Amino acid sequence: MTLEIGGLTVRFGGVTALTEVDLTVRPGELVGLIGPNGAGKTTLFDCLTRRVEPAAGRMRFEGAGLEGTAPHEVAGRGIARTFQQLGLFSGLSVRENVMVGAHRHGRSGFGAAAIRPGRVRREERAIRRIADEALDRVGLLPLADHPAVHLPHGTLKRVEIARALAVRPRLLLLDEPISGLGHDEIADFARLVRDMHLTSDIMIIVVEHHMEFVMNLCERIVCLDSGRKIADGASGRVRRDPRVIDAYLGVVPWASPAGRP
Amino acid sequence: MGEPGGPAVTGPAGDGPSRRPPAGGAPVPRPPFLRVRNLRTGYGPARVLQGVDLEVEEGEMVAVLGQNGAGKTTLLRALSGLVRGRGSVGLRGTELLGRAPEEIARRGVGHVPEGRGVFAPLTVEENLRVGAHLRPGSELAEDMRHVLTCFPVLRAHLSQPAGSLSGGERQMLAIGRALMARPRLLLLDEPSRGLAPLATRRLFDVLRAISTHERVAMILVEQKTQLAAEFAARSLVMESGRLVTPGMAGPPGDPSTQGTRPWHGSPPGPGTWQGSGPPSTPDVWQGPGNPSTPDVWQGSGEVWQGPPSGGRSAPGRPRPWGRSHG
Amino acid sequence: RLTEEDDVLPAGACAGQQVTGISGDAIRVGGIYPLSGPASAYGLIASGARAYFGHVNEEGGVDGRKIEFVVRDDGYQPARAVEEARRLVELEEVFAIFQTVGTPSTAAVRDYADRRRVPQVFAATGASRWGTDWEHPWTIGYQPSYVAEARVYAQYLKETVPTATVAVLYQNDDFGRDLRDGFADAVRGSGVRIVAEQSYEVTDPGVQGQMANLAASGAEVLLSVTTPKFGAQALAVDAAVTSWNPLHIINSVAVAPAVMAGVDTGKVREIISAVYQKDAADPEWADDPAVAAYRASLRRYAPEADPAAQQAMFGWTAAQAFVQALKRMECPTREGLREAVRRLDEVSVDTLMPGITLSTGPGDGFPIESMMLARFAEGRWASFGEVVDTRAVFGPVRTAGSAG
Amino acid sequence: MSGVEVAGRTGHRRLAVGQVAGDRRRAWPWPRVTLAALAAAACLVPFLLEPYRVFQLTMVLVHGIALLGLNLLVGHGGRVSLGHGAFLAVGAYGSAIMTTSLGVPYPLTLPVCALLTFGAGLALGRPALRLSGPYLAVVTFAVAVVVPLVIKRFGTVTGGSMGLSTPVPAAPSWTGLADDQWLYLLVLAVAVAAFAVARNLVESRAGRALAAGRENPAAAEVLGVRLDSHRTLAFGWSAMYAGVAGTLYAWVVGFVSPDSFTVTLSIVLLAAVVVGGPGSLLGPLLGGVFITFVPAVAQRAGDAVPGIVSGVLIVVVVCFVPTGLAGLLRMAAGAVTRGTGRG
Amino acid sequence: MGDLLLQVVQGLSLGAVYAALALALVLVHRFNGIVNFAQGELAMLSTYVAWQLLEAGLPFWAALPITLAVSVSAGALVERVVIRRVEGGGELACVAVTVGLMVLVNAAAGLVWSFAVRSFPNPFPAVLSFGSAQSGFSALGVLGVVAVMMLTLHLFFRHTGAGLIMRAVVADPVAARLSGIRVGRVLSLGWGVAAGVGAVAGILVAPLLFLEPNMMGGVLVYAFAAAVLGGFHDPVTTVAAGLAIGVAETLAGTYVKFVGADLKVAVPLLVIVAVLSLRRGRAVVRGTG
Ligand SMILES: Nc1ncnc2c1ncn2[C@@H]1O[C@H](COP(=O)(O)OP(=O)(O)OP(=O)(O)O)[C@@H](O)[C@H]1O
Ligand SMILES: Nc1ncnc2c1ncn2[C@@H]1O[C@H](COP(=O)(O)OP(=O)(O)OP(=O)(O)O)[C@@H](O)[C@H]1O
Ligand SMILES: [Mg+2]
Ligand SMILES: [Mg+2]
Repeated sequence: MTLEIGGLTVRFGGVTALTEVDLTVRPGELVGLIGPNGAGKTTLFDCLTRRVEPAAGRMRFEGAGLEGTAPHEVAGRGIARTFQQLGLFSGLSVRENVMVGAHRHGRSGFGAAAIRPGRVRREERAIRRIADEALDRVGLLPLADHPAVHLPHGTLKRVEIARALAVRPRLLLLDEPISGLGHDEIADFARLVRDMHLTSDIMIIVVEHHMEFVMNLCERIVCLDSGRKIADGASGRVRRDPRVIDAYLGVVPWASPAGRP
Repeated sequence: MGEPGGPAVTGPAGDGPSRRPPAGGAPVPRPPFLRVRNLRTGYGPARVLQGVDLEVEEGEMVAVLGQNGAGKTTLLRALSGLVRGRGSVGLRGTELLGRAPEEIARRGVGHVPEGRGVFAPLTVEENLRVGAHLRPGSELAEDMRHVLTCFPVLRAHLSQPAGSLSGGERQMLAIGRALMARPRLLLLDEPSRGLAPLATRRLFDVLRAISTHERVAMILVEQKTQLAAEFAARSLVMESGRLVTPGMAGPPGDPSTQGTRPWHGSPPGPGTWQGSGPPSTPDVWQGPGNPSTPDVWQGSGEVWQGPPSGGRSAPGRPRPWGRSHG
Repeated sequence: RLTEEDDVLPAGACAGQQVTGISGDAIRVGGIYPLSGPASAYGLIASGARAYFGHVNEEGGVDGRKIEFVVRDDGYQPARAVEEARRLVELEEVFAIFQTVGTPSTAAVRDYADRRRVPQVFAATGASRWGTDWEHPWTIGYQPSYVAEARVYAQYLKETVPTATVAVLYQNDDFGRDLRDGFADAVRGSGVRIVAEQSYEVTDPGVQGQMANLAASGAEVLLSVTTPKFGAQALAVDAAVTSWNPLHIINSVAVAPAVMAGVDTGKVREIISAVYQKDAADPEWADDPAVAAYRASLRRYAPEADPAAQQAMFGWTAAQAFVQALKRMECPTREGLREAVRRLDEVSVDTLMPGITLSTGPGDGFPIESMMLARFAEGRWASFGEVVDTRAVFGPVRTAGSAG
Repeated sequence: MSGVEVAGRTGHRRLAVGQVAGDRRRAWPWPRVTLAALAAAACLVPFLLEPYRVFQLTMVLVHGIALLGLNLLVGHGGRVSLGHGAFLAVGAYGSAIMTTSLGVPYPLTLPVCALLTFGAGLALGRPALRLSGPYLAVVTFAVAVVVPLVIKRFGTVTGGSMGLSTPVPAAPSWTGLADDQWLYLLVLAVAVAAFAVARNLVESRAGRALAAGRENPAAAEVLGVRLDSHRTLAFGWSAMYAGVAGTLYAWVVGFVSPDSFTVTLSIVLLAAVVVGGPGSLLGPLLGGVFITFVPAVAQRAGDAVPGIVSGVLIVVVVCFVPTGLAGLLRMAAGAVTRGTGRG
Repeated sequence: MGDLLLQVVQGLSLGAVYAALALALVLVHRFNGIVNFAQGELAMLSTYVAWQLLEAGLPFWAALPITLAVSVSAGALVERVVIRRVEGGGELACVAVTVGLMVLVNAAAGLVWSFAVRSFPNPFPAVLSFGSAQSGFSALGVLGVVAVMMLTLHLFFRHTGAGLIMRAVVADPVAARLSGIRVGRVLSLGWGVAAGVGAVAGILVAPLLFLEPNMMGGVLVYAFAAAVLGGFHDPVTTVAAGLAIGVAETLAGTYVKFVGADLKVAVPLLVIVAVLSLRRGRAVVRGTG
């Protein structure tokens, strides 16, 4: 029941965005994925959600390969992601956005929807409940009917996270979830993630450049640089790794606890 | 119009005019480089800016902070003409309000918007060339070299469509493109968003260098308050549609001030960013006069402590997030 | 049930007949024309008719009744024609529908007119089915049928060039097919042969390609079954292609003054058409009192219309025929009108060519069946030869689609 | 607690209702009462108005049905089709041929034509929807150009350019209704069903997925939406609506001909969707009103005026009221509610 | 053989006209990124202006520049007043607004000039001998004008910075403004120049097809076909496609019996569909938008 990535290589024309990346994530793990800009973090997510075809390597999730999965089947496998640039449906309301996230919890298509038998109605109610739960979790229930446009950036980010939660994923890929968020919101979001992490077996991979956030939240951190994995381990170790410092951090964040109370 | 709408703010560089003798030796004091008076705007019935006053001098970097949705982006959009405002915005004495964005841009205002408007189908190089299209062709090569030294990452991607860049690369391209026009005033909407720590630092170095050497005025909206505080000459807070100086309502970092929760609630200490490790660039990471308050982000413990309570959330206001997960 | 709201005469010889839209001093008449859309050139017909009704009203009306003419636009779409017909009949309560334009619109309205028992008189279409359709007595056509016109040309060719080879350019709809088929029928068994055929769609931009193909046949005669725009294009091609110089027969629908003015007719061997009404642009009729009255009224009641336009003259003439029919009603009722238009007896109309009259009767649903040939020379149409009465020469028209 | 309060707290300033498409906030506090009143009015109308007005309203409903379908594709699916007149033609001709040549009783033609056009829509939708934006518009435009020609081409079946007359359904004698009233009620019933189905679709999982694919295909796909099949099905359904409308059209008008289904019809349909309000449920009905009444009313002002009026109306609505007449109505409703101090 | 040549020449002259209108479509698409359904009607309007000037007694070569000037400013005006408002409003809005313009302009022209067919003088000598076939339609003259326009546009796109600016404007008008590009001018210029090219197309087509408000309706379909074949992008391919369509259409009527004249118009349309289904290259744009 793990995510195993082995020898993953992605090329775009002449550019190699990922080179033989290996990564194993176990249930209940919360992994921080860091690396300089253009290191290939988003590309890794794109591979997992089947938006990019790897040139080589394998990806197994819960014992089955991901290679043959069509992009729209990824959610059905229990994988959800957020997008680095907002990827909301701006013509829909906030709730509808999140309900699309719960798409995989229903089965009815056009035909059934047209006549709307009891089964469909129950399903709709279930989807709505899932959506409302997710919205409640991020505190957006009161705004549920507002169109998902022209809201502050931070609010929209939360909608997106609620949408990913509505998938009820077993693997959650968060691509810079807190960029553009204010400090409070970061704290709240960290609490949310931590809570999820503690109460369920969900695997979470977070890409973030916000060091305090990542270092505090994730026990394990993976660092990519120019498509290669250069570090993988406990956060304390990784942040002192000279290669990581060199390529990414520049300085060691609070390397020495000496000055602390 | 009078200024009861908000405190007239004069930053530390308020005595800027005296730096250069007024042209023609007239006794009239030169107006500030950028003077915003009672700027009001909104979307439809929603009023967002309710009388913003601001003065920025050449070469000065002003940070605008504020709560999510406070209207920081709207302020920049109003300055660059993307939304229509009322009041007055004078740039070196010329009124900008009412002018089209392109005319404002031609007067030397560069705006790197929140949405990172890069021209997705165009290559990186073409994007940069578009940025420089108003400049004499002879300087193109030099400007290009300059921007590529500022953002060396872009060099490897010159012929790649901008739409296929990574988030951070796009960000750098957007800023690079704005720099290509050699603006006099640069409006940056969360420039550090999506940038790696090292890249952020480099970016701010670059911005500082440009602002000091080329005397480019900058208004930058930032969420990373401490970063802004360290680089910017002044930090202002957007609050109920007005800009206020945090110092006036209470010193930065003083959690006692009510109603400005994002600003005061944020950990102002640079300790989070910079340990006592290699003090390689202390000037970068440590703004003058900013006491280190490293208690916020406990690097050692795994417990998320969060910022000190009290200042962050006004009493009686439920926090929107994570309520059931204490 | 349908007529429950309609007024009927309570007593007398005409008892039980409908008198909706007609009173002692007024008759309400409706017309449906394509004032907009692709066929809007035919909108001029309404102007001509309006001018004539104005003229009649000025002179005291028909038996003391003033004619109110309500014009509606169908944009040449059958569905809208039905809608407008219903509007005219049910809302405006007209006495009769005087003219619908085009075969599709006429066909669309026909069933409705039949159900409501409203006369649909002198539809502006030459399809031969109106004259042979006995199941819809409320609908009647007006102009010479396309078949009749085709017969005139066939007759002329048989007499003058008995071994002619003919190339046909026709519009691919009922109009084009009716005329082409009529021509093919009429020349069957003679030495005149059709050697090439090309059709075009109304939506086509031009007929240059078709003309190039026809030129390849080298036929001696070109029969151009077209509407004005395409007829003009065909003439222009004929003028330009020097290697092919056929006798150019252009059907009467296509003849328009502006068209002829623009063509370098000197380069075309001979242009022939058939006519049945006077041409206001022709100096021959410059002093004709009928044409003078037409010009004067048109200027007065429809100043926007060009008097030289065939369509305006067409509307005028048809309106005149309609008034004649009204005068001949035995009962001032819809039924009376229906009878009157089906019992026209050599009724003359002063803007028709001399010698051409309107006649209908049992077994004859075609008001006009005679035409004259005309040749285009020196910028004008000059009629020549005798009036050809096609019914006399070829017998009654029979169409495949008709019941009778 | 009210949304306004939350908005205040989180710094959100709320948008006015009706300003953006897809806004699902309730603007009108008495939906049920209004709906009941409307239903009652709709049922009473044929007994109150002149037959001609009844006929006009019938045509509004027929157009409304076609527009509901087109709106499903254009408004909800975000795909521009300039070829829906073709499906109308298929439905109308299907019904006309079945009743006249094959002697099928008219009520039967409705489901048959619906299936037929659904199939046609699927068949066309599959390849066509791969095309993006303007290309789809151009291709469907091409279809709209070709269909009347094809109808003419197979004149032995279709009656060619002469068209086909079909019997107008007569009211069964037990109803005691006039034919017009009967037809109106028949069409009304179909329209209500069509409306209900459209509403169900839009507010279902499938409908949301469709809209999601319109707004952001990549994100929708990651969330498990099968874009291809959703879009193709939407095309099929929208074609089916057009087919049903075509069938009803043949019943109501009693005559079909190629000239009834030219490109102009397709263009007018698209314009009506935009004027009515793309992506709303009320929009198609308003669009039907637009199609039916603008030419009829504007004619009074002069011959060429209908074209000018429709053109100006389209341009003005697109430029100034992107949410269409339906959006305008919602805004008005919002204003009324605010005025009466509710909501 | 002579027949074939004659047909080819006819086809070329018609094709050149399609190509001219297609060039206008391509221009608008490249400047503004929208497909202009009103292009044909605007061209028709310009032709009426020219006709009116000629009626007033102006010589052809004096009327032409005036017409062009009027068309260019009218095109720019339309863009400024109408199109500007839907800029960035999505494809549906763009299609709808140009369709609305099409309806409007057609009706207005009918109101002003009536729907009567009018002849339009041919600027070129009427008869040209072309091998064994002789043909009017000044096929060569039309071809020459179209070739000149095509080359000008080609050079303009290829060798000036304007091409880059235009692409930037189409890619993201707001970002282009922030870069100081006078987007409004670029867009107006696009419409203006396109209207000018359209006017030339109209003036070339009017002597062949005769002048009436619905003159361009049929031409537009073929012009679309040509523009699609040219990918709404490249003037040279567009013109080549226009010519090919003209010739193919003429020959198909004769040599492909099944197609016959009725379905001839279907030929280019089938070509469009075929080409579009074959070419499905997607732009490399990441992210989610
Ligand atoms: N379609 C493409 N063609 C060429 N290069 C590409 C393409 N897509 C991505 N790349 C390159 O691959 C590299 C990896 O990109 P990726 O988005 O994965 O980076 P990232 O780690 O997410 O960076 P960031 O932190 O800036 O978001 C980048 O250098 C990018 O320019
Ligand atoms: N186009 C718009 N239409 C209507 N309301 C808008 C629009 N854009 C922004 N708003 C509203 O205006 C307010 C201010 O937004 P703005 O983007 O300026 O905030 P901000 O301070 O930049 O926030 P953030 O931290 O999210 O960037 C918000 O409440 C937002 O909902
Ligand atoms: Mg990334
Ligand atoms: Mg912002």
